[in-house]
Amino acid sequence: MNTNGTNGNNGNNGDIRIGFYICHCGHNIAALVDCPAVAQYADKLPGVVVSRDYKYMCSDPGQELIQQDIREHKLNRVVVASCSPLLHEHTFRDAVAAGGLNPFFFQMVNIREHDSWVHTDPAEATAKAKSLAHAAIRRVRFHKALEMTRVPIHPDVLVVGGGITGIHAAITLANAGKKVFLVEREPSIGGHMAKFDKTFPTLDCAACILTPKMSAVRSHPNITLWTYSEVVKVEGYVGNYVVTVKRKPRYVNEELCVGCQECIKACIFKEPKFPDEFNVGLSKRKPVYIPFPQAVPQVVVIDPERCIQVKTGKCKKTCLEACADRQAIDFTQKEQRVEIKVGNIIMATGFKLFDAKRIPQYGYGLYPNVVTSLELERLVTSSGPTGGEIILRDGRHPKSVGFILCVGSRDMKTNRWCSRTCCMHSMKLAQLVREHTHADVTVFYLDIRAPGKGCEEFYDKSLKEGIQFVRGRVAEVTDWALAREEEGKLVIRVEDTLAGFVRRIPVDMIVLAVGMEPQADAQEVRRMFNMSCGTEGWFLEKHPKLAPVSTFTDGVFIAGCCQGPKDIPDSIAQAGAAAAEALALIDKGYIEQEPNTAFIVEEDCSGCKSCVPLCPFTAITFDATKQKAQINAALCKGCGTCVAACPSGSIKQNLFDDEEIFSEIEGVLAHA
Amino acid sequence: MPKPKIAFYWCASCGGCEEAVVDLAEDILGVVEAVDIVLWPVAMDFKKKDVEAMPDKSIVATLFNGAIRTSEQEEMAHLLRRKSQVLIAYGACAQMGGIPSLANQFSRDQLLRFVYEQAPTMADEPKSRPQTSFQNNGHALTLPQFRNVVRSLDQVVEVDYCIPGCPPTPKITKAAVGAVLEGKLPPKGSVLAPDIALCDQCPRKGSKPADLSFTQFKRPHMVKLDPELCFLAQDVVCMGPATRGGCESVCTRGNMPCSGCFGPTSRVRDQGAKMLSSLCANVAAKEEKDITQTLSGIPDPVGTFYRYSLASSLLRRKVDLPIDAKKSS
Amino acid sequence: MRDTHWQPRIVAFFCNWCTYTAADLAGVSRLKYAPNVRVIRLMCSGRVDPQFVLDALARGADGVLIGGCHPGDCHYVDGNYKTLRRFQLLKRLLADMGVEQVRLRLEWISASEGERVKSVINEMVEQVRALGPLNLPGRFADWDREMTELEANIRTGEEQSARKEPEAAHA
Amino acid sequence: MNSATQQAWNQGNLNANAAAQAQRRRVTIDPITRLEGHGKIDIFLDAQGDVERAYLQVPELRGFEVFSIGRPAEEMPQITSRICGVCPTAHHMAATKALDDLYQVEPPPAARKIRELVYNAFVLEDHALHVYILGGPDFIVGPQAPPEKRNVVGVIEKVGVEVGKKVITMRRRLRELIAYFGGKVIHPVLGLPGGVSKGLKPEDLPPFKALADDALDFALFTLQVFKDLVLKNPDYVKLITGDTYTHRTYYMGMVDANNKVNFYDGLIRVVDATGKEYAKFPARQYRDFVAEHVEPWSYVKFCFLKPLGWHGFEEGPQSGIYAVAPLARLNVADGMASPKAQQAYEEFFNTLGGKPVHHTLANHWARVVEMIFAAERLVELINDPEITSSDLRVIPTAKPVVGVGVVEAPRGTLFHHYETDANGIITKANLIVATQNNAARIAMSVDKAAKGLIKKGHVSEGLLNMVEMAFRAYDPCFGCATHSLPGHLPLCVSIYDPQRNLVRQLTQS
Repeated sequence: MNTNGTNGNNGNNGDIRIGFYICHCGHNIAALVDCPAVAQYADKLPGVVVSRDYKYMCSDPGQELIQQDIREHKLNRVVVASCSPLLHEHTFRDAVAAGGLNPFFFQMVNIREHDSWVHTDPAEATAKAKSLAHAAIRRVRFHKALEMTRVPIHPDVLVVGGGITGIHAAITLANAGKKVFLVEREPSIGGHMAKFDKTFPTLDCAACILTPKMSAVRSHPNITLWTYSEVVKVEGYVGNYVVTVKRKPRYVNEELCVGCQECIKACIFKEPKFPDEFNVGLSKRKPVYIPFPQAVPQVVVIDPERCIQVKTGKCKKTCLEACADRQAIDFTQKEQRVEIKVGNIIMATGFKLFDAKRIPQYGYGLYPNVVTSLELERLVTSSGPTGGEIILRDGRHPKSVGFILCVGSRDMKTNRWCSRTCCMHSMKLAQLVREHTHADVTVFYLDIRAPGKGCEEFYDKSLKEGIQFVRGRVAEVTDWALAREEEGKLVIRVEDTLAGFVRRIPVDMIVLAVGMEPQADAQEVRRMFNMSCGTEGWFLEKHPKLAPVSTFTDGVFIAGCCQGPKDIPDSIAQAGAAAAEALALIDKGYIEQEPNTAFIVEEDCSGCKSCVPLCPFTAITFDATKQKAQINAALCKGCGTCVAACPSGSIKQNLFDDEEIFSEIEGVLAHA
Repeated sequence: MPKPKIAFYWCASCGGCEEAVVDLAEDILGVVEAVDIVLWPVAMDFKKKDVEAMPDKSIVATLFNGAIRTSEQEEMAHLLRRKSQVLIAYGACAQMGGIPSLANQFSRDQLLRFVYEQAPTMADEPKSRPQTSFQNNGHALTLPQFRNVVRSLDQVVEVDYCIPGCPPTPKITKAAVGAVLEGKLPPKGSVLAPDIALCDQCPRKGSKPADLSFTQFKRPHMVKLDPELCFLAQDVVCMGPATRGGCESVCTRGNMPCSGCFGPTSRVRDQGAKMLSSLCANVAAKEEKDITQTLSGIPDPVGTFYRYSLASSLLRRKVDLPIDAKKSS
Repeated sequence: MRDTHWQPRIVAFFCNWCTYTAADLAGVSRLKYAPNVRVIRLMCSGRVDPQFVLDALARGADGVLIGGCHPGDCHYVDGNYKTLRRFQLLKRLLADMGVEQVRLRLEWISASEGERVKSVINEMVEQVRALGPLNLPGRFADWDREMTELEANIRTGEEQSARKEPEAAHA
Repeated sequence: MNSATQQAWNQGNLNANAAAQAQRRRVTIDPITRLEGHGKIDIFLDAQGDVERAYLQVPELRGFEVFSIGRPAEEMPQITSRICGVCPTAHHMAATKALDDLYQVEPPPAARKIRELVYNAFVLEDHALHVYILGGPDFIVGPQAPPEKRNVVGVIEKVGVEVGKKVITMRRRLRELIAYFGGKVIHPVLGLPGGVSKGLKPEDLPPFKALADDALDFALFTLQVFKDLVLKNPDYVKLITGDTYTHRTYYMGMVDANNKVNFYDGLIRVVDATGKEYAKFPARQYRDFVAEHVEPWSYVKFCFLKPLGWHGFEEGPQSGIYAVAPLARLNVADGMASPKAQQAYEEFFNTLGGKPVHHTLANHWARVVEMIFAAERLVELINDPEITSSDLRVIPTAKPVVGVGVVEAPRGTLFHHYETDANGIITKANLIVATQNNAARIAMSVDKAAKGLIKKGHVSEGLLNMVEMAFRAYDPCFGCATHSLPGHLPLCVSIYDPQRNLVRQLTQS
């Protein structure tokens, strides 16, 4: 019984016996901080029984040192000064536990990230290490024995976003036997990929690889697909999220519609009149439409902004007649809000394309034959508005086409980042243009980035196929002809940085390789899901290398382009990774949480209710019988806001209690 | 067996504490029978030398009210500390500095200059001020030195217990004196009153909604106060949540909010900071200018949150005030 | 008295998710900044009790820096708004108590803004350095010196004699 | 610290002994009174043992005027009430009236009546305290009575246990009425610009009606006691009318529209030593008439009539020194606004030889006359049908600039003067506290009494008491302080058990 040490030396009564360890971290710390001096200083502080410096505390011998001292010196508190607790707190807690102490009788001092790595003066860095150590040594005295809390994980998963990433994640999870809710904002899943003709570098047909996956989603018994729907509220915490989904009325009963499209034919609008979103406005549709032929679900949707019946209620409703006794069309539909419970959430909300109008010198929106890469994509697609014919606005076939790369990427004036796919995407389109039209193709690039598998080869192929590459950022696009051959053409003015002079290159069509940007509502979405964004606005992963699909919020994962620009293989890889992370949690069945919860000392609470509205997790409720507030530990996330706010000091918090923080304040100021 | 000796003394206070003891008259009769009151300036002829002549620790308990502002008061605090086994800070002024310690926002010179030179009714030319020692026709007259800082009793001498309130209620006084006499005292340093905030006993407690947030704060004169509804629910700042109970909610019963005279609970180091924290956390606004707008309803945070506790607050005094070392004022 | 050696001491309260992480990032990025700040890690800036700020100042800090997530970024939804509101009134209160405005600073620094940790700390250290020491423990000691000089203020002889006299008078 | 302090004292004692050799004889009565802090009297005797000069010193200052700056004006009734815990209601009311003026707002009739009701109850209980417990023993028991009798114990022995019960019960009931409206009796909270915070519920009215009737009986009874015990004793009458306690000064007090005494509202009237009206002014003009003077030996400031100027501690028409409080109020008024009080008023002046009366000790009698008036006002107000109205507040809308409020505190005229910014935050405050008005005259009284009573170095307890009587008549806030009870029992607490029975220990001495 003395080996587990849970009685004598774990208790808060009796002498406090502290072991202090300072880590050299090789030279990382020791090069600037005089570790032996800090150890000597700590040795003289009240309660310190052992004080050591050691080369690598996180190594096995380092951990063993702690455990040995706990046994030999009957330590009941341990302080380690080394790196950030965000990195190794768990390591040392485990070591302390292995030594027979409650793991929470431990405090970590960050003297690497917060000291040796950021300072230059050894004396000042050492002084700082001392005062931080002092604070921890004072603080650890107040630590109490705690246990990790286990939170059960609800096995269902929410996937937000029905692009290729979300689709893949949903199918992966569903195949593992988990129930998945897939929520997509648009009337159909498919995302950007559904608009692509072929995919680089293999030039295989996008639809051919995507459509089966879309069908799988539709037919999978474990997947509940909600299109034309948006998440509007997220409550709860890992394992127990309560998500409210807004289902927009499509005025068509999804269960009853068979996708026969008779209603579209019968619509009072005889001709399609409104820009078709799927074709990026290159074609028209009616108020009742199906987004694209392979849409999933195969259900029509009625555009409330265009439909006369929805807008005025004064239409002949020819569509209703066409639908006849199927009665799938339902103008009484109202927006619905559905609440679902899930344990994990995968965010696959994708990206939006850069608006080329933001770079006016490229003439997008001004010259009809300046198009974006996605517009060209629709033009080359056989199912597209032109049936795969690449034509200018006046119907001619272009004789020469220029691709301008890095539009809204790698540009200090717009977006600094590389969108990663545009080089390859443009070369793919260039090859298709060559193939379809035999036009001259010139690609204006800054650097060709072709790091993916088979991509460099694809670049080679492009060169071989006679595509011209001009290195330089295009200065402007103009229709002001200075020479005869420029007349009726668009002139690209660029400094050819390889040739070393400014060139004017006339072309018939210009394709802008627009970059990727975070979704317009990324900020609202991340707030709703309690994630962070990097400065660029992409959702922030927990760790760029070690936890690339995790977020700082447990149980919320990110995959695909919402995390940053990437191509289809990378997106799918992340989708799989995110699904695997979720599966790991689900199959474990529970998650261990820091026991840093707050609790109300009942006899101290006056029932003033000041704390109740403060909790964003509704962990605090008012017990009308006792006339006291109480905290549901399972809901408490440990932020401590209520602790700071309790006007009578009647809320305490594990790991961050007042006396612990006050003692830290005293400690950091004790060493001048 | 001789009766235990009890003393009362006052310093920078209004006399309300003394009145409070007088008001208790009929109730503490039993107590009074049991004790020998050796010093009570309000009721008895007092000679400092008589106290000096007492053996040290011969007074069982001294109830000391008032803040400390003059050298004379300091002397008396030291004297009574020496002579008393138990020294009790009686009332908000002794416990926390009280309202007189709001003067800690001003320097001694500002104070004396205004009172003796700048007050609208001051007529003397040339201006003069009272002197700590003064010769008048060979009559040597002295006044105690007026200190730079107003202090709570425990900032001058060690204090064993506090009885809070401005003034303390008969009920808690009675209970405290009883505890002294019966030797049933709690751990040293305790405040002899319930260690729970006022809301616990406020009759309006039930009327406070559980989801209250503030879009504005109204000063009491700007709003017709509902006699039943929680003041905070009326957007009127009430110190009740941050103030120790035990006063029987007299102010809220008088349809005015608590102003905090019982001080904080034992778990709070700085009453004002805590109340500020609680109120601000519950402000609804998110935009900086809207927050500013809401908080403009609290025009005097120091006077509002530290009405009685400025001397004992963490900062104690406006920190940039000079110390006037001159002996004469 | 030791002005020549005086270095500002700033106590910082950083939230675990944003600013503390950003400070880690500054470390990983080997950014160099002034060594005068001592960081105390809290889960959320909403945990910063104004008492902590006052206590730090009263114990000798020359400034207090609070670092939290950007508005809307709080890991706990809106803990940082609670901090912002407290900060606003606390700042007014400190002004009323004679504490210069730059001694209390609130900054939103996201996990990715290691650079900002550096610039904020450097700037604040310089601003506080320009103000000089706050040194409240020293000021408290100065204030209380008038009490330790009690001897000098004890009534002089003539008054003490007066206290003796009444005995004679009563006799 | 303790040992250092001890050393300091030892040193001080040594110095004292040495200095004592060289000193002229000196008598200190310390502490005596409570204005802001205690007071003390230093009496300097000459070589013959006669009094050269007696100084009344007030050794404390708290500086409310200064630390009111920056506070919201509406908090002033509560902040300034802490000037005095004996008469908090007076400060509370003066401040509240200053706020009415500041915000140019007239309280609804019911609110005004509640204020007056509370205020008259306060004056009555405060006067009763003085008559029976603080100042009264000087007369009822007699100035030369042994000290252990010269207190409430002695009073009760003289007037009977039943009377003692009556006094204590009446004070308790009156204080309960104040607490009903004010939340607490010490530092009430009811006052707001344009009204009061709390009204009177109709169901709570009956006990207060009974109280008002009993209060009037009590006041009349007190007058009878005073007549029986004081006026029927020629020695006392001689004492009262003797020169020792007489000063011919100006008098100040508040009068209503008919020049009758009023505590709560009206104009300030000043009469000269012949009783002729010297000035009559509204509160706002107080600065034209009242000014303050500083003496280096006291923290209290001495008021005088500004047009006349400060000429030192002297009497006569050229000296601006004036008196306030009961005697002054009766002197400045043409009568009382209620019948029984008017009767007592007339008797007062008829007995003492017509208006004005200059005998300081007549304050005690004047106080009893005022008790009757206060009680009659109580009866009148509590029977006013409007008293239970719930229309208690007018919300101020005017831009605040300056406000002056004045009431007659039991101890005299009390001015509160605030200036604010547009947000109603105090930028300047000036307070003329009741006793300050009297300070110069009190100082003169003490000096004159000491000179008149202490001869050839003979100082007896009784003589000292008679010196103290000189200021105690003014009731300068806790004038009680020197009322010694060497018989061990504190005067107020030892009399009744919870069943209101008189208890034996009273005779212990």
